[in-house]
Amino acid sequence: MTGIGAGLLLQLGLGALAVVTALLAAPSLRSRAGGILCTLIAVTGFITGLAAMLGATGGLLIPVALPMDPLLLAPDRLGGLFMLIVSGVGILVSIYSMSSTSGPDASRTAWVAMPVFLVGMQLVPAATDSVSFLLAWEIMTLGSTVLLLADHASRASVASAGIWYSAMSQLSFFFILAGFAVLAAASGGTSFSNLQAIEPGSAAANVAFVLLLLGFGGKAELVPLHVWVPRVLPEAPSHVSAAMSGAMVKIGVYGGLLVCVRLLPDGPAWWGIAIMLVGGASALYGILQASVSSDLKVLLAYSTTENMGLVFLGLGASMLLRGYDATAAADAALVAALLLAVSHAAFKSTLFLGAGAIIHATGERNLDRLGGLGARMPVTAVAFGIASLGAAAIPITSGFVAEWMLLQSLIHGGRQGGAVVSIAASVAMPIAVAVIALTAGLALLTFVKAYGIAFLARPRSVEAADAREVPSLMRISLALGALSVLALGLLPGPIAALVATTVSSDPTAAVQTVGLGGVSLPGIGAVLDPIMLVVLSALVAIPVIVAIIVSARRHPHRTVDLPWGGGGSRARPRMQYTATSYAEPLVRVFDDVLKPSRDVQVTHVAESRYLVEHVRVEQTVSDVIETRLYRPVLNLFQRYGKAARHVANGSIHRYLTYSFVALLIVLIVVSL
Amino acid sequence: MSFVLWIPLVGPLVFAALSLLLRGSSLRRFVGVAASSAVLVSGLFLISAVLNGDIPEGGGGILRADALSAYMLSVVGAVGLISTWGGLSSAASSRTKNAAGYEALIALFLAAMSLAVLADSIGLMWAAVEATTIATAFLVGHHRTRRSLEAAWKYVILGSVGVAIALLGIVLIYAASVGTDTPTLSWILLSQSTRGLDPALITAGGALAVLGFATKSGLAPMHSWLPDAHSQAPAPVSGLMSGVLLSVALYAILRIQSITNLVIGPEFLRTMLSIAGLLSLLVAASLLIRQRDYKRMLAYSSIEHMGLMAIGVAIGPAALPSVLLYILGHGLIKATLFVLSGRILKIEGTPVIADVRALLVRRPGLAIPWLIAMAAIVGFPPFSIFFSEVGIIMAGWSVGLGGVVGAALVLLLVIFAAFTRLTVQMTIGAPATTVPPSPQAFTPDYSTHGPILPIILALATTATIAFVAEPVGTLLLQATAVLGGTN
Amino acid sequence: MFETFFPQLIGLCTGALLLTSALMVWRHSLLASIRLLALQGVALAALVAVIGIAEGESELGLVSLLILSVKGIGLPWVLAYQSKASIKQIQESTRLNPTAALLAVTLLSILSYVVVSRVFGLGDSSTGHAAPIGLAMVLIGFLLLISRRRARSQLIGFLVLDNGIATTTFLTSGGVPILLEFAVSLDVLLVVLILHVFTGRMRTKFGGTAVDQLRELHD
Amino acid sequence: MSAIIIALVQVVLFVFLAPLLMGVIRQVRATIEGRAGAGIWQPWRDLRKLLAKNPVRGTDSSWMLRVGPVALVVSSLLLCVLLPLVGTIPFALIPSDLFVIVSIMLIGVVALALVGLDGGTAFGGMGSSRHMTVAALVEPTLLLSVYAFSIPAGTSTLSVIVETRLLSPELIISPVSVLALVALSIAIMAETARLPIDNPGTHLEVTMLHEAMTLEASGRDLAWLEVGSWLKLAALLGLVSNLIVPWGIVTDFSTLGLLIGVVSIAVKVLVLGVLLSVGEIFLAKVRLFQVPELLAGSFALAFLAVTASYLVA
Repeated sequence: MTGIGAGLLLQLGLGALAVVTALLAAPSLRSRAGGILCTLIAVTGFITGLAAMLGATGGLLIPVALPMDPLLLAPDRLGGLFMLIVSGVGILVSIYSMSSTSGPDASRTAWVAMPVFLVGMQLVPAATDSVSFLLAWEIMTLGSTVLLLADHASRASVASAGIWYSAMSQLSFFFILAGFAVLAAASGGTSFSNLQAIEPGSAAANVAFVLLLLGFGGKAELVPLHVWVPRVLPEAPSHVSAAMSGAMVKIGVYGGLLVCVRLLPDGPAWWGIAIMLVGGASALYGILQASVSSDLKVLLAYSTTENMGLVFLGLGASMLLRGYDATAAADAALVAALLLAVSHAAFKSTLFLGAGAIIHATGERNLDRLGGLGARMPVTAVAFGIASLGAAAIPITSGFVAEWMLLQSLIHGGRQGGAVVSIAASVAMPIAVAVIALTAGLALLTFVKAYGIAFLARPRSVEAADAREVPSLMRISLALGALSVLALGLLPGPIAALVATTVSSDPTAAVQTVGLGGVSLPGIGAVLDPIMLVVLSALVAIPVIVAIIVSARRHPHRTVDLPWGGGGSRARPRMQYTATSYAEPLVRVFDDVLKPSRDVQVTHVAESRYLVEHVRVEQTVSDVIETRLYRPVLNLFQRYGKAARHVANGSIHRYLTYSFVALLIVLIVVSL
Repeated sequence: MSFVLWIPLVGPLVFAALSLLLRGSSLRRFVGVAASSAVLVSGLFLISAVLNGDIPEGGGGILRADALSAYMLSVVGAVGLISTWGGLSSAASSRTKNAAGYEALIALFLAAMSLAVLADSIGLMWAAVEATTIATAFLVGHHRTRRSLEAAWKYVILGSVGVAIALLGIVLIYAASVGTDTPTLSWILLSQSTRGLDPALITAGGALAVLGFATKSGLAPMHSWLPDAHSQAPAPVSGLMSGVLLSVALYAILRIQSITNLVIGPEFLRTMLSIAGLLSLLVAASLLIRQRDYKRMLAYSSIEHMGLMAIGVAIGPAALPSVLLYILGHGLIKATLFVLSGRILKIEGTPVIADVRALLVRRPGLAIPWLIAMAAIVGFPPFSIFFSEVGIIMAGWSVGLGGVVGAALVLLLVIFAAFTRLTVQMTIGAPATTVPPSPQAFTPDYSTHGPILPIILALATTATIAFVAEPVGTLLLQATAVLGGTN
Repeated sequence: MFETFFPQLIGLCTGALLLTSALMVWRHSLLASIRLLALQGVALAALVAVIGIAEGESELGLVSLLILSVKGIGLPWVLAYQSKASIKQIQESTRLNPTAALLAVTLLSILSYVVVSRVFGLGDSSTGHAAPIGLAMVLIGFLLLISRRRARSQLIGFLVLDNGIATTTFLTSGGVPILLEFAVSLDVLLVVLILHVFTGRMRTKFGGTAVDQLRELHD
Repeated sequence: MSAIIIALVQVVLFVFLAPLLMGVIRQVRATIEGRAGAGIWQPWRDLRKLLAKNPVRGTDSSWMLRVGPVALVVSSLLLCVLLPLVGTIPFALIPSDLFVIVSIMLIGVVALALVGLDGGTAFGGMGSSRHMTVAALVEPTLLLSVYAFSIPAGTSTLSVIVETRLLSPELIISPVSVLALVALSIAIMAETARLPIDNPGTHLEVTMLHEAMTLEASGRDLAWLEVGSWLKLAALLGLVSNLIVPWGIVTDFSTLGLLIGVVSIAVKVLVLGVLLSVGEIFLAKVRLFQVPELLAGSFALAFLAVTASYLVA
C-alpha cells in the first residue's frame, strides 16, 4: 500500500474510532477525546493532501457489490490541494470545538457527526470516479446536516434551516448525479478517466456541463441556489459554520474545477461566460446582502456567497481566456481563483470561529446589540480583525493577493500582444473588473461595519458589556487562523507557485516566486512582494512613530468619559450608530435590488394629533431571490399537494376506476 | 440439496400449525421469528449452493432455486426476521384470542412468499402471490377496527382484482405456449429463446401480467390499496408487506419480463414500466407534500421506491443488480421503519405527524433509530439504497432513458423535500411546552420500547452490504444473468 | 356428428355467459344477480365439458365438475347464505344509471372483440371466434365492481371477472394445467370466503354493507 | 538606488507640500470669496498646535483611536512613495501597481472609518457609514478609469503608464483618455472628500462625511488624521497632474532631472490645487443620496473609456 492509500485508510480508521469514542465516552471527556481524534483526522488529511499535491501517487480501492468501475480514492495534485484546504480548516475547527464541554456542541450526536463530516469532505477530492465522488459527497452532506441540527432543541429556526439545507443539498446532489450520468452514458464508464474522454462540443458535454455547474454551484453557494446559506450557516453551531463555509463550500469549488479543468477542459466560449455571469451575479448579490445584514453570521454567510462568486468569476475568466489562447492570463486567473479559495478558507473559518467566540461570550450574534468587545476580548478582536482585513482584501492578507492576481489576469486578458483577443473577452473583462471593484468596495464596508460595530465603540447591551475572553483552546484556534491569513498574504509567491502546479502544465510560466516570498506573473509582467511592502511601511512609519513617542512624552493624553460626545454629555450607548443604521445609506442606494420592506407606525398623543408619543420604524431586508423565486414555487407545491389529496379520497370505486382505466389503456395499446 | 427447497415452504407451515396448537404458551410469540429464520437459513444455504454452481430443483421441477430465487428467498427471510423480531413487543402485547391465528397467518404469509420465489411455474407463482393476499387479508384487518376493516376490504378487492388481471395475462402466455409443441408454464422453458412463441399473445399476456403484478407491487395507478393497508396493518405485517411482498410481486414482473424480452424485445415493457414507475413517483410526491399520517408517509415512500425499482427494471440488465440490491436495502429499512412506527404509534397513541413533536428530545430511544433509518431510506450512504439509486440513474442514461430518469430525479427531489420536512416536524425541535415546570417533569425517554437488536442488525446490514463485493456482487451478477442479462 | 354441433354448442354456452353478465349489469336485485351468477357457473361448466369432449381430454371433464361445484353451486350458495325473504328485498342502487351501464357493456364488448381479434387474429376455430366473450366478461365484471355500492354486489362483480378469465382460458388454450386450475379455484373460493367474513364484520361495525361508507382512510 | 532616492525625495517633498497645498486651496477660496484668509502657512501652524496639545481620549475608545491615525498617515505616505510623482523609476519588487496603490489607499479609508466608529457616538458612526458607502461606490470608477489608462500601456504599473503618455502625447488628448480622466477626477474628489461629494469646510453635522469621523479625535490623533488626508489629496493630485501633463517627470535618474522633477511636480500640484479651489467655488455639495448618481455617471464614463479603448484601438 502506498503512502496516500495508507493516509486515506488511516483517516477512515480514525473516523471510525472517533465515532465509536463519541458514542462511548463519558460526557466530560467526549469533547476532548473527540476533538483530539478529529484533529488527528485533519492532520492525517493535511499530510496526505500535501503529499498528493506534491505529486505522490497511490490510492485506496473501495469494494462495491454492484458492477461499476472500481471505486478508487486516489487524489491527484488538485485533489491534494483541496484535501489540504479542507483539513486545514478541519484542524482549526477541531481545536476550537474541543473546549466546549456542555450543551449541543458537546453532544454525542455532534461528536459522531463531526468525524463523518470531516472524513467525507476529505474523500471527495480524493475520488477518481463519479460513484465514489458521490459517495463521499453524500457522506459529507449527511455529516453536515446532522451537525447543523445539533442545536435543534434551543431554536425553532434550526429545524427550518435543516429542511432547507437538506432539500438544497439534495438538489445539488441530483444535479451532479444527473451530470455524471450523462457523461458516463456518453463515455461508457463512471471513472473520471473515462468521463474526460468525451468530446467537448457534444450535446452530452453541454448538458452535463450545465447540470454539473448547477450542482456544484449549489454547494458553492452561488446565486440563485444560495438560499440555504443565510439560513444554515447562521443556525449551525459556529465551528460547524466555519467548517461548512471554510471547507465544505470549497468542495463545491473543487467540483467546479473538476468539471472545468479536468473533465471538460476545452468547452465553448459560452461556458466561460456562463460561469462568469453566475460568479459575478453571486459576488454582487452576496456582498450586497452581506453589507446590509445586521446579523453577524448572516453577514458572514452572504459574504461566503460573494467570495465563491469571485472564485467562479476567476474560473470562468480563465476558461474564456483559454478558449482564446490567452494562456498567461488564463493561468493567472485560474491560480487566482484557487488562491482565493485557499485564502477564503483561512479567513472565513477564522471569522466564523470569531463569531462563535462572540456568541460564546455574549450569547448574541445581532451586531446591533454588540460593541466594545475589542477591549474585553483582545485575542478574538485581533484575530477577527486580521481575518476581516483578509475578507476585505486589504494588503498584506491572503485575500488581497488573490484579488490582485485576479484583477491582473482580467486587465491583461482583454488583449494579447497588443491585439484585442475577442469581442466577448473585451466586453467581459471590463465588466468583471467593475464587478470585482464594486464587490471589493462593498466588502470593505461590510467588514468595517462588522468589526467596527462589534469590537469598537461602546457596548450596546449588557451582554456585550459583560463579555469575557474565550477559553484558551478557542483562542489558540483563532490565533492559528489569523496567522494563516497573514502567512498566506505575506508569502504568496511560494504558495501561488505550489498552487499553480495543481492546474497548470507549465507552472513556472504562470507564476514565479520573487524576492522574499513575493509573487510574479511572468506572462503578464506583474509583481507583488508583500514583505517588501511591509518593510517600506515600517520605514515610512518610523518617523511618525518617533514623532508620536516624543509628543507623548511631552504631552500625555487625558482620559475623559466622553471627549465630545456630539456636543453633550448625555450621549448614551444606545445613541450610537448600529449596524442597521450603518448600512442604511446602502439600503437606500440599492433600494431596487434589495426591496426592503419598511413599516412606520406613528402613535399620536391622545390630546393632539400634532404631537407624537412614539414612532416605531421597522425595516427588514429579506432575500429577494428567496421571496420572488422560491416562495411562489413552494406555495404552488403546497397548493398542489393539497389538491392532490383528492387522488386518494378513500373511495374504493375511485380506486377501482384507476385500475380499470389502466387495464383499458393497456388493452387498447396492445391491440394497436 | 433439493430438500432445502422444501424447508421455507414446510417449515413455516409446521410453525403455523404449532402456533395453533400452542394456545396460551409464551413460546407462540416466537413462531414468526422461527419461521423467518427457517426461510432465511434455507435461503442462505441455497445461495451458497448457487454460488457453487448448483441449481437445486425439487418437486418434479416445480420448485427451482437459481441465483435470483435464492437471493429473493434470503431477502424474504431477512426482512421477515427483522419485522417479526422487531415486532415481538407488539405481538406480545396483543394477547388476544386471535393472537394464535395472527402468528399462524404470518407463517403462512412467509410460506406463500417463499413459494412465489421458488416456483418454476408462472402459474404456481401466481397462485402463491394470490395466496399472500389471502394470508394477509386477516392480518391487515387484525385490529378489527372500522378503519382496519376498511383497509382490509380495499386490500382484498383491489389486490384480488389486480392479481386476477395477472392471471389473465398468464393465461394468454400459456395460450402462446399452447401454439408450440409443448404447452408449459415453466418460465425456464418459456424463456428458452428457440420456442417461437406468438409475439402478439406474449405482448398482450406480458402486459396484462405486469399490470396485474404491478397491483401487488404497489405501482401507480394500481397502488391505491397500499397506503390504507400499510397504515392499518400491525407494524410487523406492514413491514413484511412493504419490505418483501411488494418486491416479490416485482420479482414476478422480472420473470415475466425475461420471457417477453426474448419474444418481443424490451421496448414494450420498458415503456410500460417507465410510465408506471414515473406515475408511482408522481403519486408519492403529490401525496407526500401534505401528508398527515406517518404510517401513510411510509406507505407512500414504498410506492416511491417501487416506482424507482420499476424504472430500474425498465432499464434492464444494466440496472438489475442495483434493483436487486435495492430490494434488500429497501426491505430491511422499510421493515425497520414500520417496526419503529408501530412503537411510536403505541407509545404516542396517534398516527398524526402534527401530534408527534420533538421526538428526538422526548424519546431519543425511538427517534435516533428512526432518524438513521430515515437517512437510509432517502438514500444517504453508506446505506445500500444510495448505491442502488445511483446505479439505476447512471444505467438509465446509458440505455437512453435519460428523460425518464431525469423526470424521476425531479420527482425524487420533491419527495425528498417533503419527506425531510415531515420527518423534521416529527422529530426535531423542542417540546411544545413553553416552560417546563420542573426538571423532573421532563426526562428524555431512552427506552427503545422493544428489541433493538433487529433494528441494529438491519441498519448494519444495509450499511455494509454494498461494500461486500464478494460474494454479494457475484450473486447479484448471477441473478441478473438468470434474467437474461449478460451484464 | 359432434363436430357439426360443436360450434353451436360453444356459441350457446358463450352466449349464455355474455347474456348473464349483461343481465347482471342491468338487474338491481341481489337475488337475481346471485341466480344469474349460478347460471353463469353452469354455463361455464358446460362450456368446459363441450371443449373437453371436443378435445377428447378426460381431464377437462374433471375440471368441468370442479367448476360446476364451485362456481355453479358453492359460491352462489355462500352468497345467498341468508334467508331468501330478506335477500329478496336487497336492491342495489348503482352508481351508474342502467342505460349508461348497458351502453358501457356494449362498448366494452366491442373493445374486447377488437383486442382479441388483434391479439389472436381470431383464426377460424369456433373457440377463437368466441374468445372475445371471455375478455368482455372480465371487463363487465370490472364494471360491476366499479358501479356497485354493496359489498356482496362487488363480490359478484369479482366473480364475473373471474369467470371471464376462466372462459378466456378455456376458449384460447383449452384450459391450463389441472394443478393451476385447482389452485385458482381454491384461491377464488378463499377470497370469497374472506370477503364474506368481512361483509359480516362490516355489517356489525358499520351497520350496513354499503362499500361507499368506507371513506375513513384517505389523504 | 535611484528608485530609493526618488522615493525619499517624493516623501519629503510631499510632507512639505501637502499642508502648503491645503493652505493654498483655502487661501485661494478665501480670496475669491472676498475674505482675508489665514494665509497659506496656516495648516502648518494648525499642525504644530495640535501636536503640542494633550490628546483627550474617551474611556470607551480603544487602541483604534491611537493606531488608526497612524495607519492613515502611513498609507498616505506609502502613496507618496509609490506613485510616480517626481520620477517614474519604480521599485523592482513593488512597482507602482494600480491595484496595490488603490488598496493601500483603502487602508487609510478603513483606518479613518474605524476611528470614526471608535468614538462611540452617533456622529462618528454616521460619518463612517457615509464615508464607507461613498468609498464602496467609488471603487469601480477608480479601478476602471485607471484600467482604461493601463490599456494603451499594456500594464497596470502607473509609472509605465505615465512614461507611455510622455512618449506618445497624442494619447493624452484621445477621447478615451479624456473620458477616463474625468471619471478619475470625480473618483478622486470622492475619495478625498472634496466638493461636490463632501464639503471640507463644513461643520454642519448632518451634511458632513469626513469631518464627522474626526470629531472625537483631538491633539496629535487629530493631527495625524489631518496630515494623512492632506497627503492623500496631494499625492492623488500629483498623479492626476502627471497623467495630464507628464512632462518634467524624471525617467532617467540625474540630479538635474531630479531638481526639475521636484519643481515641476510642486508647480503642477499647486496649480491643480488652485484650479480645484476655483472650481469648488462654483460647486455646491450634492445631497447625500444623489452622490450615487454622480458616481454612477462617472462609472459609466470609465466603463465607456475601457470598452472604447478596446474597440477603438
